[in-house]
This record gives sequence, C-alpha cells and structure tokens, in this order.
Amino acid sequence: MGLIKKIPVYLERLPGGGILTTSLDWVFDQSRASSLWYLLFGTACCAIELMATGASRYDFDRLGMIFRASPRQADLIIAAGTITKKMAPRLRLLYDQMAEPRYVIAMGGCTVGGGPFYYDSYAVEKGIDHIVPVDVYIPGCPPRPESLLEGCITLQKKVKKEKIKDWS
Amino acid sequence: MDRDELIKHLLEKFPEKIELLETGRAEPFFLLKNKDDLVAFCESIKTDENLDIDYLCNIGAVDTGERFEVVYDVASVKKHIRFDFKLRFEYEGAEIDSVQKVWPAANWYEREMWELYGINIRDHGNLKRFLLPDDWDQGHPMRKNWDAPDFVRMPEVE
Amino acid sequence: MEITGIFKYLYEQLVATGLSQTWVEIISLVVAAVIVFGFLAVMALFLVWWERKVSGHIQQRFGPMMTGWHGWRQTIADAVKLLQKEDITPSTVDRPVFYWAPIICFVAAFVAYVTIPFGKGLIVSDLNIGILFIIAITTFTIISLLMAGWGSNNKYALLGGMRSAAQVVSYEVPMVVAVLAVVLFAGSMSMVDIVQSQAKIYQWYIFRLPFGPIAFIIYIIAATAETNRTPFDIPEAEQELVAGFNIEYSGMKFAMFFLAEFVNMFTVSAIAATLFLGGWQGPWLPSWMWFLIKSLALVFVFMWFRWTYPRLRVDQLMEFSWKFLLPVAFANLILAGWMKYSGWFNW
Amino acid sequence: MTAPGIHTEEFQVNMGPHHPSTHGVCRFILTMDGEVIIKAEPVIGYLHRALEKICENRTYQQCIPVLDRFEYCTSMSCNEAFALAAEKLGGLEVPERAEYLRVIMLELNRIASHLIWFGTTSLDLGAITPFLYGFREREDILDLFEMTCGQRLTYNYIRVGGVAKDIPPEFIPKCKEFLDKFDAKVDDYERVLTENPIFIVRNKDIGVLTPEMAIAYAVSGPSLRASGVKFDLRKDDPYSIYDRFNFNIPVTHNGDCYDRYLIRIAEMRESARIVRQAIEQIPEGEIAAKVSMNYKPPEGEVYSRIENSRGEMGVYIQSPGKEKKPLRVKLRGGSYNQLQVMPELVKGHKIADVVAIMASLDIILPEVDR
Repeated sequence: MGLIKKIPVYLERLPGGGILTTSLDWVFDQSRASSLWYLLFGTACCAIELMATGASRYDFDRLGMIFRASPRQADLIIAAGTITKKMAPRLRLLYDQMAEPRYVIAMGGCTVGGGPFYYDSYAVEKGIDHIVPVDVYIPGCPPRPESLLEGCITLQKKVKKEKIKDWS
Repeated sequence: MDRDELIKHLLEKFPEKIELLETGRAEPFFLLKNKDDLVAFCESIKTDENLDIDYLCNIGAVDTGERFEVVYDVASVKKHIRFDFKLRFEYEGAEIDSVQKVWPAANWYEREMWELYGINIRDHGNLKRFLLPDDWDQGHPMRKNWDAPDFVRMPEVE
Repeated sequence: MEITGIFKYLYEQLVATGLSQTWVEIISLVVAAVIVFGFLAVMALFLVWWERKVSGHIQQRFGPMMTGWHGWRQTIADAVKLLQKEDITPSTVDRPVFYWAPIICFVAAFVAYVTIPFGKGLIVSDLNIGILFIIAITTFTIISLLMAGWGSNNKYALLGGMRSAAQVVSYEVPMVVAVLAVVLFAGSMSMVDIVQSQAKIYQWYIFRLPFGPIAFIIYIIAATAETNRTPFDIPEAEQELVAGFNIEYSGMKFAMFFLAEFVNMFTVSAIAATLFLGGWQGPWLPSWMWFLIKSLALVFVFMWFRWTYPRLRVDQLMEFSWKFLLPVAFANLILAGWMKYSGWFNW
Repeated sequence: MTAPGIHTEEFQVNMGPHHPSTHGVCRFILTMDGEVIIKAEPVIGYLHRALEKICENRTYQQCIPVLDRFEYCTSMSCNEAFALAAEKLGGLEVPERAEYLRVIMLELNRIASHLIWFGTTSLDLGAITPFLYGFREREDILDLFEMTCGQRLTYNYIRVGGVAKDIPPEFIPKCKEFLDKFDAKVDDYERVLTENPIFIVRNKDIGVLTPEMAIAYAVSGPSLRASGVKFDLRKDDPYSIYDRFNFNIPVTHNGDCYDRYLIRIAEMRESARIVRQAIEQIPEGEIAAKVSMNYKPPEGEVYSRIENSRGEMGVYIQSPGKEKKPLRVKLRGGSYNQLQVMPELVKGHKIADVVAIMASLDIILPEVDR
C-alpha cells in the first residue's frame, strides 16, 4: 500500500506523467468499484431484504459483490438493521478490522436516523454516523432490493471518482 | 373441562387464597391475594391430576402507576386448559419467589422482569443482566416514572 | 497444429547462439517456467470467473455481468482491487509464520506442474518419478494451512488449521493407493509413459473394468477433500469458523490463498485427466486442446459438487476416509494386482 | 477423552454476535474441549429495541406497525396476535371477508417464513443452492403481498377490527397459479435435501429434544410437534375461523433436527391447502369494522395467542379504560423459549452441530430480544 501511494508523486514529475496518473486512477477505480465484497453483517429486518437481494431475482453478484465472512477480506459493510446501544461497539470493532479502502452503506431507516425506534426507545442508537463514517444512506424500512442496488451503484459512482493521491 | 367447571374447581381448592376477576372472556383470570403462597399455588395446580398445568405461556410484570402487578399465563397441553392469575404488591420491597422449580421456562422471564422492572426474585440462580448493555447504569427502564437524557417521547399529535 | 515444433525451433536458435550448455539449459528452463506460470495465472483467473458463472446458472441467477460482456473482466478487477487493499499484519501475530504461509501455499500449487504433460512433448521435464513428485509437492499445502492457522493467533484460524491438516492427511492415503493401482498397470511412474500406455480409447484406465472406475471414483473423492472443496470444505466453513484459516489475511496474502485454491483444483483435475482419461490422446484436435478439454470437464465436476452438496462434519469426514475409502482403495489395489498378474485384461 | 498423562484445559470460543450463521445477532460463549462442547451460554440483547416501551406510548392502531418489526419473518402473525387481543378487549366483531383475508395472508406468510428457514438451514449446513431455490418461491409470495398491501416484509395489513385494504381482482388468479406450482416445488426441495445422505448424516439424532423437556421449557410450534406432542393452537385453541378448514397437523416422534425439518416441509404443504380452501370459500362483504383512530377499549386485560411459524406468539394487553393507549403490552415469541432450551441440547455435540441445531430450531433474534 505504501508503495502505491508514492507512484503518483514520481509520475507527476515525468513529462506527460499526468496522463499516466489519470489512466492509473481509472484502472484502480474501475477495479475497486466493480468488485466490492460486502461483509455478512445483518442485524434485523433489513438483513432479510439483504438476503433477498442476494438471491436470484435481484442478484448482487451481477455487480460483482460477493459476501465475505471475515472483516479482513471485506471492503464494504452494509449495516443492515437496527444498531442497538449494545451492538454499537461491535460495529465499530468490525469497521476497524477491515482493510483500508473500506466503505459503509447505512441500509434502512434505523441506521440512517433511528427509524421507527427514534421515539420512546431507550436501547436504540439514533443513526450510525456517529459510530462509523457512512458513505451512502438508503432510506426505507426495509428498503426495497431495487433501492439497495441503487445505493450500491451510487457507491460505485463515488468510488470511481476517488484519486490515488488523496488516499488516507 | 370447560370454563365454569374450572372456576368452580379452583375456587373450592383455594377458597380464601384466590378470587375471580370478572373479565367475561373464555380464559378465567384470578387474583392471588397473598404473594407469598405463589410457589405453593403453582405446585398444586401442576400436580393436580385433573388440571395438569405443565405449560407456562408467559410471565409479564406490569407497572400500573401506583403498584406492581405480575401476570402468569399458564396452560395445560394435555387437557386444553388455559387460564391466568396475577399478584399485586407495592413498589417498595418488591420481591417475589422464583417459580423455576415448577416450570423451568420461567428462568429468563424472571430474569427479564428483574432487569427491566427491578422486581427482586428470591433464589433465582443467575440474576444477571442480559437484555440491556453491560455498562447500563440508568436504572430500570420499563417503569412508568423512568426517564433519561436521550429518551425522546413521541409528541402528542391531534 | 502441434506447438512443440516452436519450442524445438527456439531451442535450436538458443544452441546456435553458442552459449555454453549449462547456460542454454538455464535459459530454456526459465522460459518454460515463465510460460507455465503465465498459463496458470490466466487459467486461475479464468477458473474463478467460470466458477462464479457456473454457480450463478446453477442457482438460476446470472453471476457477474457488469464488468465487460458477461463479466469476463470480473476476476481481473478482483485481482487489481486486492492489490490496492491494505495488507494488515495484526500485532499479536507470529510474524514469520504468518508471512510465509501464503507464499508456501502459492509455490506448492505451481511447482506441481513440472511433470504434468500439457500435450505431446509439452512437458517441462519428464521425470521418471513424475506422479510421485506431484503427490509429494501437493502435500506442501498442509504445512501452509497449519502455518496460517497457527500464525494468525486466532481461535477460529487455529481450529480451521487443525481440521484442514487432519483432513488432507487422511485423504492423501486413499488417493495415493488409487494412483498406485494405475501405476501398477502402466508399469512406470513417468507421466508420459502412463499416457502412452492409454493409447486407444478402450485402453483408458477409467474403462479398465473392474478396477479402473473404482480407482477413478476414489481419486475424485480424495481430490475434492485435497482441495478443501465442499462437501469437504471444513477448514473455511463460513458458517462455523467464519473464514477458517484465512480469517486474518487481507489484500495480496488472501489473493495468494484464493488463487492457490483454484490452481490446486486445476492441478488435481489435470492429474485425473492424465491418469484416467488418457492425457492428451484424442482424435482430430491437437493434443494440448484435448488435455484442456478433459481437465476443464473435471473442473466442472468439482464445481458441480460444490454447489449441490452440504458439508460433512469433521468426525464424519475422518470416519468416511479411514473406515470406508481406504479399505476399498486397498481392495481395489489387490484386484488390480491380480488382474495384472493373471493377464486376462491385458489388451 | 484424552490420554491420562496429557494436561488439557478447556478452550473458550466466542460464536457471534457477528457470525454468518447466527440468525440475527446472538452470541454463544462456548466452552469446548477440542471440538466437543461442554457448556454453551447464549448472550442476547443485541437486538433489544424496547418494543414494549414504544407500544405504551402508541394508540392501538399505531401499535400495529411497531409490532411488524417484532417478528419480521412473519409480520402478518404479529399484527394478527395484537389485533385479536385488542378485539377481545373491546368485544369487536370482525366481518367475514376480513377473517378470510386474514387467514389467507397468515398462511401465505407462514409459507414465506418456512422458505426463509429452508434457505438458512441449507446455508448453515453448507449447501448454498437450496437457499436460492427457497427465496425464488418466496419472491412470488412477496409479489402477492405487494399487490395487496404494498410492502414486501413489514405489511401493516391486519388492523384492529379488520384489514387495511381489499385484495385487487388479479390476486386470486395469481394466488391459484402460485399454489398450483408450489407443490411441485416442494417436491423439488425434498429431492434436493430430504434424501441427501450428507444432510441426513448431519441432522439425524442431533439435538434431541424430549417431550418432557420441550413442555417444561414451553417450547411450541414445529419443534414441539417434532418431539411427538400433537399441539397446534389452530386446532387445540382455535382462533378466528380456522375451524372451517380441514388440514392435518404433522407430528413425528424422535425430536431431532431431521424431524424438525420434515415437520416444516409438511407444514408448507398444509398451509398451501388451507389457502386453497380459503380462496374458494371467501365471501363478499366489507373488510373492516367501524373502529375510530383513537379506539378506547373498556378497562381490562387479555392474553391472546396464535400459532406462528416459530411456535406460540402471544400478546398480553392491559388497558386502563378511558385511555386510547394501552397501559402495558407484553409480547411472547416462540424463539424465546427455544433459545432458552438450546444450551441443554448442545451439550456434548460439536461446533458444527451448534449451527445445525440452531438452524433446525429456526430461532430468530427479534422474538428473543423484543
């Protein structure tokens, strides 16, 4: 990872190096966008819709997204379902265990802002953006598989815009 | 064994201990006056051969604003009997016996009651926290008078 | 359209340049290694893509579609993405063991191709102990699984490592005995001789009743266990051990394990094709094409297993191997010996 | 089990809360000797969303969508349990057509929930393909639900006093078409898994639940019937109009994982039979009693229970009388007791069996944590 970060710095000095970095950016972004492996992390009702989206009618595999069981090999967490106060440190722990270019999709009303459990519930986190940095929010309770796929495509667009230089 | 036979049978068996609450529904509802003879009452309805109550549907605690109530819904799988009974006791010194010995299913129900309502359960075995986060220190959330900084109530809309 | 001619021509050019004999040998072996490595890397990428498409269509869905026509660039995208991933080495890990495990697994998978004949004359070096060399090399994967299991200092990985070592060892024995039956009949361990002993189609060892098909079936079962594939994929059983031995690996290290698994699958089916289905023998088509068709057919059978069968439990798996597969393999060997001695079936 | 001289100590493994096989978020602390489990202690509460506290501040009609999330695989039965309890409190009469619509939706939802169970059971045992086949049929049922109430998972369809909307005209033909091809599909499932030797070896005599232990721990539903106790609320404590349909209750006797599998597969066929009969007998008429938005039932309390795909689902409501909000709502799910009995079933088995037992008991966590 370290080496890759330095490539653009050297390339810039070469004459016409800019073209090379942009094309390198394009290759890296295309590959990263079209092979987002999502972590099997479903807590509540949205997990059933996540499974339904993985099934044959709305197949995730068409976008190149297969489920990985271990956070080390996943580069996308789809936080599907209510995150309660007891589950929040677990979610943060999983996010920290993931390898670096990682993304988070907040699927469902509960992860966006508490959803139907915002009022009168003493045990539910009101949204997960204060736990993990979220890239794409998908409203709905539970969101339809089409909106989940649309969320993934939005994330792919976002990934395609990133530059190598500003990697963390 | 239909409803009236059941009521007659139970009332003669425990003349002064229980009293029938008029709910007009198929399942009779009794009130156990004194909460100390709970375990004796449960054991006798379980061993009584023409009652044979061996299936505990549900134990629920209720905070009615001025006192606690604990409702036991029981049934018999073989004899198709189902009825409920409840205890009433004040807030302070809220302590009841555990019916785990009669129905092992009661274990988690009582543990939940202890955690969310603060009703102490005598000789329960493992009264540990299991629904709320481990570092929970804001008391017993299901009580009516409970409140917390981030607890938002739904506004009244007419 | 035999391509052995091209290599002969290149070899003569090399000799013509007048370098000393040892230099010529070194260069030709290096060139052969690079070609085999390139072929296998492309084959591994193809197999990963093919597995996802086969699994998709078995499960009535499409599999990768978005990257190129029917997603043919999917595995390239996966590989390049894995290049960019941060290569995490957890602090509590046993550093050298953790670092070397994927490399040994990767190398073991590729070295086995030294003695596999890709076609008539297309063989890196025809050792006279060909099949013995391959079996010896493929057992290296056990060491790498154990190292990965122990090195990651993670309870699940340790369980996965122990299970995989036990499984591969216990399925190695029936596999060797099944291969022994074939070697007994072929009279030599060199792969080229084995293939030449199956000149006609009825001479293929799979059709040499009664010992041939039994040996073939035992070999296929042991091979599925060898490459940790369902119904024997206990080591990385997602549901039980999260991800088994490769739970702590990310980025390029995980990619090495992932590709090694697919190269192993191709190795095992290539050996099966060479031993039982007459290697590169076949009418009309050039020899290397026959070899590819037979191997990929067997690879499809392995993929088919994976997407239809549930998983066996560890002790059932051991029991199946020691109490059932091994006795049958020995009985088959004795049968083969009697057939060879009595000469009845020696056509 | 180990040689006398060698010193071995137990080995604690933490299975969950994020674990691909636990349904929802449940954590087991397994104390193991090698692969064999000595003690399993479930740790729950990761999905405790305080549904009961929320229902105390909602009117009766507003409670229905909250209870959809109580048991999201069969949301229809949660609505039905609450609606039945509220109607018993206020003595409401539900029109005939509404009763038939409820039974049709309940049984379709039971099939959909059993299909989720069928998928996750095969997924947990390693066979990934039946998961896809199960969800393929479930999508057809979800189309039927979408036609009537517009949602795929949390329907908010059965209301206090009746149902929300009437079924569109093309519902019945589509439902007939689904039912005709459904039995053939269940035969497909049987062909994929039931005679599969590996599936049988993984499930036979694993996690045997004796009838006494089942009743003592108040286990109900398919897991109880797999232990030989013929107890189904639709027949033994009939609610709504189940006594008008003839269907039988599958019972098997040795209570292991394989029997629980056979029971649920048979139940899918029975539910399809009920829906077929209900479609033929459905009368015309209005679909809901006149119930005002802030419906104030008289003072009193009731515990009503229905047969859900995971056992007995009960709702206890206590109403203070002149209020439009219930004083207390206590929910009881079938998985609550099955998870309580699981440590007893798991002792002495291997880690691979924990997964098989949990899948066969069809435990999902919202029922346990509420």
